[in-house]
Amino acid sequence: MSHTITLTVPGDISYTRVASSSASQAAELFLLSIDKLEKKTEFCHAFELAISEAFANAVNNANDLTEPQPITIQFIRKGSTLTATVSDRNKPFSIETPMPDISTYPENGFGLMLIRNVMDCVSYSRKDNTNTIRMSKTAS
Amino acid sequence: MTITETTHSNIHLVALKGALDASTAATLAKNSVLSGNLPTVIDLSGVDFLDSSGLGALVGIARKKRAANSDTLLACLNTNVRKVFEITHAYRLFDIYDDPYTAAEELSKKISAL
Amino acid sequence: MTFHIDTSTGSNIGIAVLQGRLDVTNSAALLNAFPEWLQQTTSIIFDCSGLNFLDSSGLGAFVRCLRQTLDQNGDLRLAALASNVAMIFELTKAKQLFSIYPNLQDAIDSFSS
Amino acid sequence: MKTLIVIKEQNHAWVRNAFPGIHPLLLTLCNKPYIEYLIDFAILSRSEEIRIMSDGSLGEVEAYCMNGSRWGVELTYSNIRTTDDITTILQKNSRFCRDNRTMVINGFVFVDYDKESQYDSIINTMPDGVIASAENEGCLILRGQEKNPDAAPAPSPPINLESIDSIESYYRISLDILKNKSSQFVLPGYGNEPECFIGRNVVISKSAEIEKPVSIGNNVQILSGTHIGPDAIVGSNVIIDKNSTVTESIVLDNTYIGEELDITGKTAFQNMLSDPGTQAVLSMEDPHLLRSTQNNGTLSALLRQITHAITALTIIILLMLPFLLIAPLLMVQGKWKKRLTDYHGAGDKKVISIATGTIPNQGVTGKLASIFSLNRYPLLFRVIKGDLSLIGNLPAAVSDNSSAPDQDNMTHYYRPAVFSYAEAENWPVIGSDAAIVERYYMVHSNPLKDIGMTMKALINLPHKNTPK
Repeated sequence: MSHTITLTVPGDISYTRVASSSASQAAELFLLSIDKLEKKTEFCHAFELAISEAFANAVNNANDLTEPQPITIQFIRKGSTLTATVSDRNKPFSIETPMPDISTYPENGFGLMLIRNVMDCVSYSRKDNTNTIRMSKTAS
Repeated sequence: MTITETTHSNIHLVALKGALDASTAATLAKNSVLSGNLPTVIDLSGVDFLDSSGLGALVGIARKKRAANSDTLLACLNTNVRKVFEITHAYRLFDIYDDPYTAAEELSKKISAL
Repeated sequence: MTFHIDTSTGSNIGIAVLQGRLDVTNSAALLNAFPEWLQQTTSIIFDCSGLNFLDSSGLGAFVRCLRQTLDQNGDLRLAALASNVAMIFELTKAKQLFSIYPNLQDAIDSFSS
Repeated sequence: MKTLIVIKEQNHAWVRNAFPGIHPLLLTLCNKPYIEYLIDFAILSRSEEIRIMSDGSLGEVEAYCMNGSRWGVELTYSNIRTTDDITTILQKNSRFCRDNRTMVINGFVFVDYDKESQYDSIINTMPDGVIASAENEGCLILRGQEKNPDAAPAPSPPINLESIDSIESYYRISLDILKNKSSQFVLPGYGNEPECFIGRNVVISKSAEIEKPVSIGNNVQILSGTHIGPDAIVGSNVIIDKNSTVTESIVLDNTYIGEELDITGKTAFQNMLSDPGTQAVLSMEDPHLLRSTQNNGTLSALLRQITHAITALTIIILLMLPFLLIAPLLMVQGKWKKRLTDYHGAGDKKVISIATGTIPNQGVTGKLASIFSLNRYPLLFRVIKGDLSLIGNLPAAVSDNSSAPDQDNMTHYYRPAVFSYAEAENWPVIGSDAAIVERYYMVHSNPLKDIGMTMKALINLPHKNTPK
């Protein structure tokens, strides 16, 4: 059975927590439904962190000229895999960012790297002027 | 995000509480102790969530204080917060204590020894 | 890869100096050159002091050269193997086929005793 | 009682060179990860909480040990700086150590304990300070209030420490555990006789000879005519091919040992063979040393290409009807997603572009497509053209550097194909497990066996695609 949750959140940075805590809760419900709660903390935190990063990334990519566009977040559960997508209508970006050199005290550039680290599978697509970052993780 | 300032052994001790992410990171910059040049212990025991924007804010504070020759010590990282430090290797930039008061005492000793 | 005849011990000993890598890309060159050397003498030494890599096709070439030499009632001996090249011989059963000497002089002397 | 395990990068830097990709704390001694020896010892000393500290990354250790519930202890992790001394480290953990006797295990050091002995008495009665130290680096330190300061120290067994500071000491300590100390530790594996530890899913050929003491990990294949032991440690996911010998040696995880090889007094890790005595290292570019000396390359390659082409043609004809019926439907429904990607080609063909298709395994058409592996159907024509083999490796994408076969290895065991041996054998397709099984078949396959393996792949693929 496949369940989908869709959230539309205003593209404003102050809503970050709405996105990330929903992700954590969606992940917890998902684990509960498949009865795999051993690594609950790690799994929920992975989604909380990944959505927090993806949401902030989407907002920061906003086109300065237009009104902030809403950001769509989806959670799709299939089997023992939970997939989250974050879509925005802002400027395109690349998910292949190099790891910043920590010894230079960098203040940003870690977001996509964190996503790739906590998720099993991350992909990016751009279609009809929409960026979609797709992240999935399988409960083991 | 709530920020509570105290002093211990003449060292500024700043306790943060809440989630430290893109929506709250900017509030750290507005805090005079954190953005100032004095050595500081940041108690993260109340921080249940940290993302790269939050980490960036902490790294920015440390960089600024380091430029002014003063230290930023961290205390009480929970598992989720430590994970972000682990992945980004940010642990290489900070001295991390499990008790904020010990951190303040050590920092105070270090300063008076100079 | 150079070849010369050493007569210091009174007999003709052919010395082939192998350099660098002997692998799938250049082992054929050794096999091509070898019959000509064998016509000059059947006592041959491969001086491996400059040989820093050997793969299975290189090893295969060594074995083919040895077989041709033995067919002519001669012997092919090896000298001065680098540690990793020596390990290949140790690892495979090839170590039982060859007489291996720590340096070139010992190998040359071995033919006169 | 609490235990602090402190290990700095500089203590185990050699592991990163000798066994790249293995976290030093998870390096196995006699098939048991190093950190587990320390955890066992801490528990034997009645520690309820253990904290692991390093100036380097601990992510993999944390993923492996988690919160310690497996051992019934509380495990936490923390980071220190490279310049921190023991006093600073204790201060950084002042809350953890407070009001408790704390034992510090400092350095990449092997603790030679005995599971039958009691260590809590020695740890509770000894005064503060260093109670044991290794010759080169590493020591055991006690801090905090002893429980019974007045009690006479119990006649406790001595604790010996040995630093693991080189491949030589690693080799020596590992074999010493196997040969002389296997009863002192809890070692993984089963065996109905002492000195013989064998893991799960181990296939030993009838004609293989095993001489104890040996320790063999999980998922190991030992083929005919091999001779394992005495004094052999074989890790997990290892294949020892025909007529090879492994004695007085350590074969680490995920290693393939080719045919007719004689491994004596060595450590073998993936394609690196080291001699702990002389420190010589041999990096094998082709792991099947003697075999290719008899191999008539070009002729068998041609024969293989012809067989593959004929088989591909047969499958094309057999699946033509389902393909013609289902494919148009899928395309109309937009379920057939195609993507053109550049892959590494075999031999002199450097790059080949392949359109890979994915079909969701949903609906009647999707399920049928998956049963017949229709997404691979268009690729079969590339076999006839000679771009791809029918069965071999999954093509490695050009952009994906991690799995790119390096130039030297290309000719030996990389054959981009429609189906992979790993798929046929139902092994996980990604990762080192697959690499081993593919390497194995690459050496052992012949055109006839390839047909059989292709059929196996066709049967096994739909099972894998079906969600459980």
